Amino acid sequence: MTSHAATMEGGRSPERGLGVPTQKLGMWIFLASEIMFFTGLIGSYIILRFGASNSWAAPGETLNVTVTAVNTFFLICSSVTMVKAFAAIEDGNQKMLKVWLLATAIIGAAFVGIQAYEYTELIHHGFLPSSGLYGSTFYSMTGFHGFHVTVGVICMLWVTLKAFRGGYTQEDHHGVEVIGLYWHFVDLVWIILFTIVYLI
Amino acid sequence: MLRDKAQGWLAIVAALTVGCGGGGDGAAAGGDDGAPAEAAAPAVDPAIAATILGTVNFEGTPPAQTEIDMSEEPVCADKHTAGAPMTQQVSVADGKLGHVFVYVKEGLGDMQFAVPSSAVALDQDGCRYHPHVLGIQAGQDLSITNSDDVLHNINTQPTINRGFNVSQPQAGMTSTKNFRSAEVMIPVKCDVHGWMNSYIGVLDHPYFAVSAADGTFSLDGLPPGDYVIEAWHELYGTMTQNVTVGEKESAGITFLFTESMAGNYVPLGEPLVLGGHDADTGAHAHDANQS
Amino acid sequence: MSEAGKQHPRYMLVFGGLAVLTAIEVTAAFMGFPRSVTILILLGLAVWKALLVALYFMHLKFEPRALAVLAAAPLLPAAIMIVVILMDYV
Amino acid sequence: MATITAEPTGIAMVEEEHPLPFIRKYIFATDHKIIGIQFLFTCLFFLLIGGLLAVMLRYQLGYPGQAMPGGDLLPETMAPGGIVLPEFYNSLVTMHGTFMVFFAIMPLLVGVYANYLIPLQIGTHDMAFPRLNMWSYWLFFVSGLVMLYSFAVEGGASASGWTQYAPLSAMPEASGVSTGQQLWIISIAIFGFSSLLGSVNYITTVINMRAPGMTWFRLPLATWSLFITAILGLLAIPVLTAALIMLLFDQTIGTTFFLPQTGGQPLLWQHLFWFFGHPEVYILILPAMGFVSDIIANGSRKPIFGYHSMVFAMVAIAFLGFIVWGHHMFQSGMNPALGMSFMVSTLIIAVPSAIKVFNWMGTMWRGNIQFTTPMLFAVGFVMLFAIGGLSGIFMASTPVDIFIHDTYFIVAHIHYVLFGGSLFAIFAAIYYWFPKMFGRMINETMGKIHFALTFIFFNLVFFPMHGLGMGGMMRRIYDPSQYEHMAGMQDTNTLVSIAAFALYGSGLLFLVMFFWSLFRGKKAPANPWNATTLEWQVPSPPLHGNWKEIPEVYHGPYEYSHPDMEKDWLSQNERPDVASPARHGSSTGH
Amino acid sequence: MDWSLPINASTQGVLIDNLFWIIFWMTAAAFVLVEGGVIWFLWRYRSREGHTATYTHGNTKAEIVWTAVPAVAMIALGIYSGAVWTDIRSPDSFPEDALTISVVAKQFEWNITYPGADRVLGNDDDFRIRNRFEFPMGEPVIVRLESEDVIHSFFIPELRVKQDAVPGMTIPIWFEATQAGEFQIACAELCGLGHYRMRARVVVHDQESFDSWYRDQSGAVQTAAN
Repeated sequence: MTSHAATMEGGRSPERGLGVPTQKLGMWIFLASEIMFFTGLIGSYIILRFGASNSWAAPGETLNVTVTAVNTFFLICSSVTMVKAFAAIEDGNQKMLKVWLLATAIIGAAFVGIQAYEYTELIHHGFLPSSGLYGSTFYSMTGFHGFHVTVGVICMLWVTLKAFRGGYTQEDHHGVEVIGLYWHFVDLVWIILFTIVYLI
Repeated sequence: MLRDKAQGWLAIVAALTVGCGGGGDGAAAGGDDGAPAEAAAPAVDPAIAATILGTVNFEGTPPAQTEIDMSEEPVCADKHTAGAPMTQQVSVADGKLGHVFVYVKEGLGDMQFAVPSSAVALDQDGCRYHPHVLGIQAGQDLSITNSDDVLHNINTQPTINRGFNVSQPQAGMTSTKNFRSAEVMIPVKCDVHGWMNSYIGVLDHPYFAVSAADGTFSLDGLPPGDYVIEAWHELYGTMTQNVTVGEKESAGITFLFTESMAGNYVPLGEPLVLGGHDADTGAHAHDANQS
Repeated sequence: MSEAGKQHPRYMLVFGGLAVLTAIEVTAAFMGFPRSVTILILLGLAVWKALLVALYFMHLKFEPRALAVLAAAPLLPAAIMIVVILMDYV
Repeated sequence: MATITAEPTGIAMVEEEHPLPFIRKYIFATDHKIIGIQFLFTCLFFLLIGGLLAVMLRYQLGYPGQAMPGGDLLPETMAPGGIVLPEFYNSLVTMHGTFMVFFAIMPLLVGVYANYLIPLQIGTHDMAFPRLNMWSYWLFFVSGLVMLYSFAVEGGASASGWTQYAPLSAMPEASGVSTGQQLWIISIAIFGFSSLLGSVNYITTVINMRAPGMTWFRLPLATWSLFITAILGLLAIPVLTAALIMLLFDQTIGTTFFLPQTGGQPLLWQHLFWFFGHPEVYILILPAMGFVSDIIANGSRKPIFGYHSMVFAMVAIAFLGFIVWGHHMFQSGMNPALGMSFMVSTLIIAVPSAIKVFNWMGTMWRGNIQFTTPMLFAVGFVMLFAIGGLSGIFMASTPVDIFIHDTYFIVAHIHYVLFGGSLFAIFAAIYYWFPKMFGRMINETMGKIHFALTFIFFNLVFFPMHGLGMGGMMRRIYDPSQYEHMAGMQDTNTLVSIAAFALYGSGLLFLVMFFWSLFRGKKAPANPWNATTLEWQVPSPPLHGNWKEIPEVYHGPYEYSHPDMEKDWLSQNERPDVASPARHGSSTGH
Repeated sequence: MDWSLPINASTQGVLIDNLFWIIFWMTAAAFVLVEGGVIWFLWRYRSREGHTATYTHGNTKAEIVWTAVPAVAMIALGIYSGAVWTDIRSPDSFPEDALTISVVAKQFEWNITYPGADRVLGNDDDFRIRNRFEFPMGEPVIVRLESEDVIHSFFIPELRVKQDAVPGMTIPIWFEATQAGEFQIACAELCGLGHYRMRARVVVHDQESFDSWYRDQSGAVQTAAN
């Protein structure tokens, strides 16, 4: 819709669309709906906690902020390795592409692992999804974020594999960019989650 | 509940994998089919069979029975020509207590008993359950009939068994159900008529009875031995007695419930194992009963 | 796209920013400011971090405006949803 | 930007050379046309199911407590001796709504025609992501089967209404349904993902893959509507998915989002559901509006009246659609002040709808109206949608809604919009594009008979429901005779039921005719309706890949009866021989 | 079935019915305009020998007219409805010291609790009646709606009253009956298999008969207490 200007003046329009590669555009549109999905979860949390004014444990009381802070740092790192990988292939540097992709996948896996550890600890201390609204919202939000990371890791491994097969070139590396967008989005969601779930 | 959930997840998996095969097969919705036929019973030789005869006495004044307002349910109200219907919870006639479920709690060891082919009847007539308290063997058919031309729903709330909540919108409708495992007692209610309630005692042996209006009951055809007999009442809780019967003997026992026992803890759906009460399930059953 | 390829945004700088901001967040959360202040600070920082990721890591800064608009579009209904439902409770 | 169209072109051309094996061509197809046709057949099947459920529940309402003919085929738990049980009736109501909304109307509009039309109308070879497109269909298929399967599990199918109001839907002990309920949730969640894949595809395709010269304001309104619909779906359905997940957790792992005992909020479910649900309503009507616009312009041999305002009206509806959801909740215990603001936004959204109706009339005005079957259904749409829109004003007004909320007045309204609106448009679309899809014509006479029957019986079924609602008959009532204020309504209910059976009958007639024409209909030319949009410029049915080379577009989509032209239509890719209608095209409206 | 609303027995019913008929006539006019127009066009501009369509892309003036007219109508309607809605539902519209009765819905019955002699809910002279809702005419009544299990809806057609009863919430509504008579509470929100007959008797007394009835009931409570 925003590209009327570009295409409105009659006759033929040499430049169609947003001037963005189709795959990237597709991913962005997919992310748009992901935003709404997390809004559903996070919104419910906000409403249940602040709107309906239910009592909530103070930050750090139930949840182990330190561990999660470290985990957050990991996720940020993985975002950096991801952009590094993208930069590498933009420069046509196949070797670094592989290295950075692999790093991203591993750090991502580590994130999931630490979250799993966190869950087991919490469950051990009797904090369950059935522990009132706090448990309900906490596990749903972080759980679904974790699910997204897991999916991300799997795709990442796939992309890495393709990279090792030399599937990406300096000219054509949409795969890397698209998975990157998804990865950063998951990171971005975590930034929000970490703040409103663990710190506030 | 929990069983529901587990079962739900199974179904989820099923649906996602096999689900595609699904569709028309309505029969699957039939629900409970008969319980697995149990090992043939070691026939209790009638020659030596013993009997326990007993009475349930009551001391004190029972809570006043209150009138049930059926004015909004003429179909039922009209059936109570002899005076307005009263709450059924406690039936005391000159010192005798009815509606007490008496059964052999311990002493049968691991004897197996055949499931009777005859069905136990539960009738809904005049917006009342008949009988108010009944016993049935695990796996035995329970045939529920609606004799009123109004909607009744039969909502069982077991703790151990899988409950059901079915409706009978018309007179003459019958549905046959059963319970797979022993459970004392299973509350039954009709959500359309808040006053309607009943209790079903499920056992895996045939030695149970419900005290009649005159407080009497009898447990027949018992193999000789030592038994723990429990009497259960929906308001006054439980009492147990130890009885020993020899060949062809018939022992007599009496239970005495008193006014002061009102409000005692009434066990529901507790697993029938030696070692008695399991606080958790007890409490759980209690909640279930409240809700 | 065309800007990228030769020289890249200073990713490491952004990374440093994110790390520092996270550290500040965690400390700020337990500084014992009045609750409202804490919430304000934390949300501010979170948004800042989110923007860093979106603009640099996700290259929105270097994409056609149209794409940025498209990416931001869902935020409107999202905001409407949360705000309006909250209005039902306060 | 070579990348934009390069790779689909590649695919198309390659596949032109060596044809695909059957399984990849027709089963796991990636060709948008085949996928569209797969959707068509699947949805017609679900439409049949949904209708059958309606017939059953109408039987109970028409003849309360009487044994339903053939009802004894159903298991004891549903209809002992053929007498529908209340709990089964609730399942019928729920599943009728579910199947019609999610598995019939919505995919018929979007799944079928977004897939089939968009690439043809914007002049490209295929969707942006053909493989995702295939997934979108097969996920839809699975979700439908899961939903169907839920009838067969113990406790039966979900019985808490298609709106699944918590806590009824979250408490098996209250609804008597546990497994069926969970299957419902899972099925719709899968469905949501399928339609997400679809939306991504449609939006990307329309944005990036339009033919040269196909500017935004040269898009046919059908494509416009499908594009906007895709955006609505993209943003609304994920919210439902999130809500469904919370509901599923409440059912299975003991969370308490919607269970008040620990502070959960039943109303939160309604907010989330209707935040999805109201855009959903427009998902169900916007494409219909688009199709009808194409067909009315074609049937009146006249450019659409006020093309731009048509587009802006749709955009306005789409946007306002996100801020009116509360009008489903006026009596729900929502803050009354909020009710007020929702009423205002709701009344405002009536305006763009009115604009569209008047524009369709404007299009017919001084036209040269052809009485083809598609045109008849399109005009039927306008007449019935108008009624549905007007009855909507009653419930938009909060005080009146106090009385008619949850009565048959609402049922009448929703069916005038969904059946009289969407489904009539779907019939119009099927008749209109059938020749293109299958290369054969549907027999016109039979089509007209089908229209007449549908139109008459539809009104016989649903118009009296306004009266029932005014009398205070509630929705989802198993046996109205239970209430004094509904005592006098049985005759009407019986009449409605009989008409409903007849309506279902005419539906079956349509199916017969549909399949008959599929094999026996006479061969269709490329452009049987002398239409102007691009899909009519390729053979019927179009070849795999649609275009030998991408067409070039010179003007707007509805150049009918141009004064300087010999023939009364000028297709979008035709270079105007005399004066350039393109100038008229771009100087439309404002 | 006659095409009319049930008899109206409440003050708010008057407002609602008026609004209903206003909208009815507005929409009736629009209905005639649209359907009439469509049918007229169908006949007038039907395809026939020597008849051709006029080539036009629209007319801005017309567009403005048929945008403005509905807009104005809707805004007017919105303002009027808003006023009525405020009279009925806004918290400040609630009458002072009205008889306050608690109605608790559960599958599938209505439990009505009356405040007893002291007309204050929540103390031991309250008395509870199942499926029977009695109150005087000519005096505003406040109902505090609650639900024990799922969502039900408190609907008395003749009083033009409808309000969902939501578990976990206490929702007050008020109304004033204008004539005595017997009606029914109907549940208007799907609440399970018994939904279709979740009904209760409504008895609107004139003042005296209500007082005597009320005295008997609360008297009964007192005696039961001692």
